[in-house]
Amino acid sequence: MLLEVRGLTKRFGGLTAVADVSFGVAKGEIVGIFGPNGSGKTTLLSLVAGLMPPTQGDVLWKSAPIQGRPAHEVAAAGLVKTFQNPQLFAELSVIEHLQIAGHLELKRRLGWKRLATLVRPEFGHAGGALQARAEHVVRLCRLDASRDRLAAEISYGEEKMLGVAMALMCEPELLLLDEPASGLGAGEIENLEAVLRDLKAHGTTLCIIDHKVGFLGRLADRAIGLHHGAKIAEGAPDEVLRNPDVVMAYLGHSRDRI
Amino acid sequence: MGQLLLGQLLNGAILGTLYGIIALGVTLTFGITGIVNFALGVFMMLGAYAAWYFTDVAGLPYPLAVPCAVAVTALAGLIADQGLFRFTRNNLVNGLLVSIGMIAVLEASALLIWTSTPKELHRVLPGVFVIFGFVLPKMKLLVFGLLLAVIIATYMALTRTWIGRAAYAYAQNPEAAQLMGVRTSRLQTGVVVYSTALAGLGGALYASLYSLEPTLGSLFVLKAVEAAILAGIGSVIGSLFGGIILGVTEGVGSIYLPLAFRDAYGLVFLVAILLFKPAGLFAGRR
Amino acid sequence: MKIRLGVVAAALAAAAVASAAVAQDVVKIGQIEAQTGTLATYGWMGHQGANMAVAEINKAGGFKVGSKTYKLELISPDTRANPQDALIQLKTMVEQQQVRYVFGPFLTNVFNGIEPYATQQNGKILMMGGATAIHAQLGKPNHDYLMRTWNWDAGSAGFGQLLVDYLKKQGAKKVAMLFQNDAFGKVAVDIYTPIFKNAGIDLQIELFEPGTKDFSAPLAKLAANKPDFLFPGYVDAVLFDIVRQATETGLYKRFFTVRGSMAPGLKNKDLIDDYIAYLPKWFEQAEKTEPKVKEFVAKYKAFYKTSEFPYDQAPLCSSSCYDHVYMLVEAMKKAGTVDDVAKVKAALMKERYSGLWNIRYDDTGEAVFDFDVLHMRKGGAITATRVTPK
Amino acid sequence: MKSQQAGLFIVSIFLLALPLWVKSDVVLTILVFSWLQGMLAVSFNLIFGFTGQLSMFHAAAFGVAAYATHLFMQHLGVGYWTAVVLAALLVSVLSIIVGTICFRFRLKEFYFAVVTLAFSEMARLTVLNWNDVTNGSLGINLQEKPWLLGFKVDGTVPWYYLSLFALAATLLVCWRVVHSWMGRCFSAIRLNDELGDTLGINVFRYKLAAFVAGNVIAAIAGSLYAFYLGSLEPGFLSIDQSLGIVAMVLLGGRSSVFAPVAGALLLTALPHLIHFSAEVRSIVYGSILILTILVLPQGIYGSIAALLRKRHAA
Repeated sequence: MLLEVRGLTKRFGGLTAVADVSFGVAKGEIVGIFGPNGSGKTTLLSLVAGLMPPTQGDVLWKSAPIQGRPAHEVAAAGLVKTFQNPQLFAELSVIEHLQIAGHLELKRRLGWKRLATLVRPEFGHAGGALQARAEHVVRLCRLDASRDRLAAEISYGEEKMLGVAMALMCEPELLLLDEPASGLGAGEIENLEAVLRDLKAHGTTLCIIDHKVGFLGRLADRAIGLHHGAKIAEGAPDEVLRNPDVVMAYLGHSRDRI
Repeated sequence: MGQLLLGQLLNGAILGTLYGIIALGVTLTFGITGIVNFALGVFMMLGAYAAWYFTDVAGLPYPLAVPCAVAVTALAGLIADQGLFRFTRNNLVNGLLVSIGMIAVLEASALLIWTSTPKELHRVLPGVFVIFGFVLPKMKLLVFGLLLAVIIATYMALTRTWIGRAAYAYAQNPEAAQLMGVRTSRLQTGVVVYSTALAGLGGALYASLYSLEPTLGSLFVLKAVEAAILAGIGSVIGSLFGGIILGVTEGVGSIYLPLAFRDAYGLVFLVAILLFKPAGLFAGRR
Repeated sequence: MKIRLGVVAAALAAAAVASAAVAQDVVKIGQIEAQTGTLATYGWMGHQGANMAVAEINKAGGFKVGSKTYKLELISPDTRANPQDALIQLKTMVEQQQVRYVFGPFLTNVFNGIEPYATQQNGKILMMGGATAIHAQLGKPNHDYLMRTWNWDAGSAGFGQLLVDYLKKQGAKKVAMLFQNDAFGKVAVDIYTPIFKNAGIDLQIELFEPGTKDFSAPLAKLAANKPDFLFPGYVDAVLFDIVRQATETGLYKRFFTVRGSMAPGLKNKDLIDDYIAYLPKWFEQAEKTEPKVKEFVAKYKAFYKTSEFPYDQAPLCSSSCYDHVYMLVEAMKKAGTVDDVAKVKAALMKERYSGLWNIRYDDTGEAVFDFDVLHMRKGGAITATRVTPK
Repeated sequence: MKSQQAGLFIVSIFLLALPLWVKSDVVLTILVFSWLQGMLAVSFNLIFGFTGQLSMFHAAAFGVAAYATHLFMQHLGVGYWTAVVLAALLVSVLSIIVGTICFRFRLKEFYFAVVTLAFSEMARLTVLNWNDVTNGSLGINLQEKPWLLGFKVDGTVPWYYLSLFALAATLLVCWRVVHSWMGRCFSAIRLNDELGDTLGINVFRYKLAAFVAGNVIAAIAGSLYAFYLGSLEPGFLSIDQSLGIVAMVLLGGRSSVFAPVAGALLLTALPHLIHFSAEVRSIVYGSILILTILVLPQGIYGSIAALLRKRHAA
């Protein structure tokens, strides 16, 4: 298992956002986590990515516990998360976002030697490779048209895609995507799907949360259903989607009545 | 020594309400306009000089001079808001610099008009109370009571009236409040003017206790900002307690520790609180 | 041949001097003082007085040195108590405005900031200031340019010793000193600690941050030791508050001050048993008894078009102010030059000036002048003793 | 880019040649102070303008280093430059302590400003009251002048070159840092530190790096300033000093490495260009500050750049 979550629980005061959730993600697969709004999906992802410490439970990354570690360390370990509402650097252009996101890769390549590039920039040949990669990611994510526009000026779909693009710059082993398709048009979703399939083909493991059942159903190898913070189903996407508890959670009543 | 301590607890609390009234202005202004108005210090100075002018020069009785001074300060606040602060909404640093500029302008004007000779109001209410062997001037106690009443009244108004709730809603979520029909620019101007009026009141009452010089507000406003942050910016009742905690820390600190470091005692306390309760002691309370 | 050359050289030199004199019929006085900020009191009064004297002299047609009549010009920028600004201002005066006579500074940090440059100008300028730090530099090598216009607390001609002796006669055994923690506050502690010790009086010291307004804590703390006298300092801005809070609470009834005016004492006269103060001059009284002072007060009111004379600040005119402009003019006349600062200084050192004060300089170049020791008793009755140091 | 380099070259030559034809000691003195204040402004902008942290510790870094340089020379018997290095080391240690406390506890924006102000005030009160060491409020006269390459740096012209060199070095360092991967990390922290965190940027480390680097440059500026002025006083560490630096940066413009120098030049020279009576001058000064902020909210540089961009677009 690449990632193993064991008995993860998060309480905010009296509210339990995530209740005793356990699951695993194996290398190379796409795991879909879905559940209605407020089912604790985003909190679960934030806990895994180190944005907040869990109340209880363990997150094992390659069998080593990482719960409670700061987000940047988690990211450095190869586990990168995108945000549901695009988080961007308003004053910067698209390409600058990708340059910033290339930091981890620079650090991996040069380590402490990257300090030397401050004195002698010609040592920074890694920078050239990173720039090439940024350009590649721009094309991959079909952001070429907006390459030099400021984040504040691009469309919502592009913003979301930029979020994925930045995560890709980190070259993650496991990419955690928080509702990547929400708010996107049909064309944009198709585009996103193509990018994600391409990623999978290159060996990146994906863990996607979404409440859009159809999108996840097409992509995921395995699915997990979440309701009121607790795992209510796990298995092949079709099975899980047919699970009466899941249906109940989504529709508020049994499927029979539809 | 116990008597000394008790005395300083009491005196610190009284001085603290003076910090508190300015801190309240700082808190309200910050909550609604997003700037820390250091110029409240010069409005306090204005209020103090106005109170002195109305009583000792124009010959009004002090109880009448105080509202006059408050009115003058509020008017000055309105002019400053419409002419200057209107353009720095939600820009912390620009607001800070405009306040610094205003301090320079108003302090120099005060120096030009009133010179650096300290002004001292005639005794409004002479006499003292003796409480467990600690001697407390009556006027100090009166000022304490008045400030306490004003701060509590403000608290009530903010929690019980429509306008108060609108202001509070705005501070929590400007967009939602706007959708609900809160008129932003009026609300902001209203709060800025009310804050300057509070500073004017603080100044007018200050004038009955201490001598006046043009620079009196600059140091005071720093203490007020400390108090506001100590309490958690945005909390009305917190600004009162923040002021009192600061006043007591300084008072008690300076009897047991060297007096020369008095200003540091409050700061040490402030840092300690911010580290362990980063949003302030009364965070999340009104 | 040799003689001829000498004659030519002398003639050329004379011509050069003559042309310089023609070009310059204004003598400029520069004033380096803080006129805004928390310690503006000193600079402000100095400027008021010097400005007035300059205007008076010019109105009377200037003054004559040799065959030439000169007018005065006062250049007084505001240092804002900032050494950086003061240094630039002094350089501007010396380099661009041909100022040779500098009044001030009163503030020690400002003096420290301009001292290195001023010392380089030794021989070209004459600096007459009141700053505490000037005292230590008087008479040092390369410091001939320096004179101190205020009298010193300690020493044989000092008023501090005299006042402490007077205090001892009043039965003082324990004195509590409450001073502002700044340059003069620190010096005052250094000066008065040995004086009190020699007099066998117990001295307790507390220093407070400038800007303090509520003295409840230190007053209560000092009172625990039951001192006979409170010795607060040192500007009116804090004296008003200290004396008021000390008397209001009934903790102190006897006071002793070496700076500041009588106003804080008079304001609380019914609660005070003794208020003993050093004052360069008690203007309220002197206005009645000394014609020169009366004339000064009247001229001040007319000049500044005000009905209020700053009685509390006027004593500060004892340093680098009104009298000192007249003294300087007098010295230039006696020396027969407006350019040779060494000669002018020599003339100043010999001068016995009688204006608002009777002023002379001691061997080091520090002013010695007559002053008042005031003793206010309960109800406001003041006895003044005029002291003329030997 | 080429025109920029040419411009930089011309400005450098102009500034280097300036003392050859400007003989006025006053003008050169104003420039020396401007360059040293410029170092402060530029280094402060590294923390504030680029990393987004409103530090009020700058005056403390400046003042502590000024005192420390003198004290190291006096008590350790080391030369000026060694003392400067030691003082910079001391300041970096202090900055690491203060920065660690502030950033570990995630103090942001105004809270950060107030806590750094608190530490700065504690430093000032220590300097003010540690009489035996600092001579307290009376300050210290500095007789020594530094030696450089066998020359004694004494007089305005040598100091002009030394301060200009120090400023140029500061600009070079800051320019390199800002336009490197590290500068990108700073931008990320300023604009959205949570996002930076998830992208693997160690927000704490880079905030601390900016804070320490800025303070160390301020420390060097302090050591130079004190020995140029020839005296030390607790006023070096005052709040006014920190606020003055903020004003310089905002007047100049915080979006550029070079722009704060314009602010420093303006604020240093301005008091000597306006000839009014003291009170009126203070009023004029305050009004200029207010007007600049209201009319040129992005500072002189930002406003000119915006104007040029508009022209370019039109």
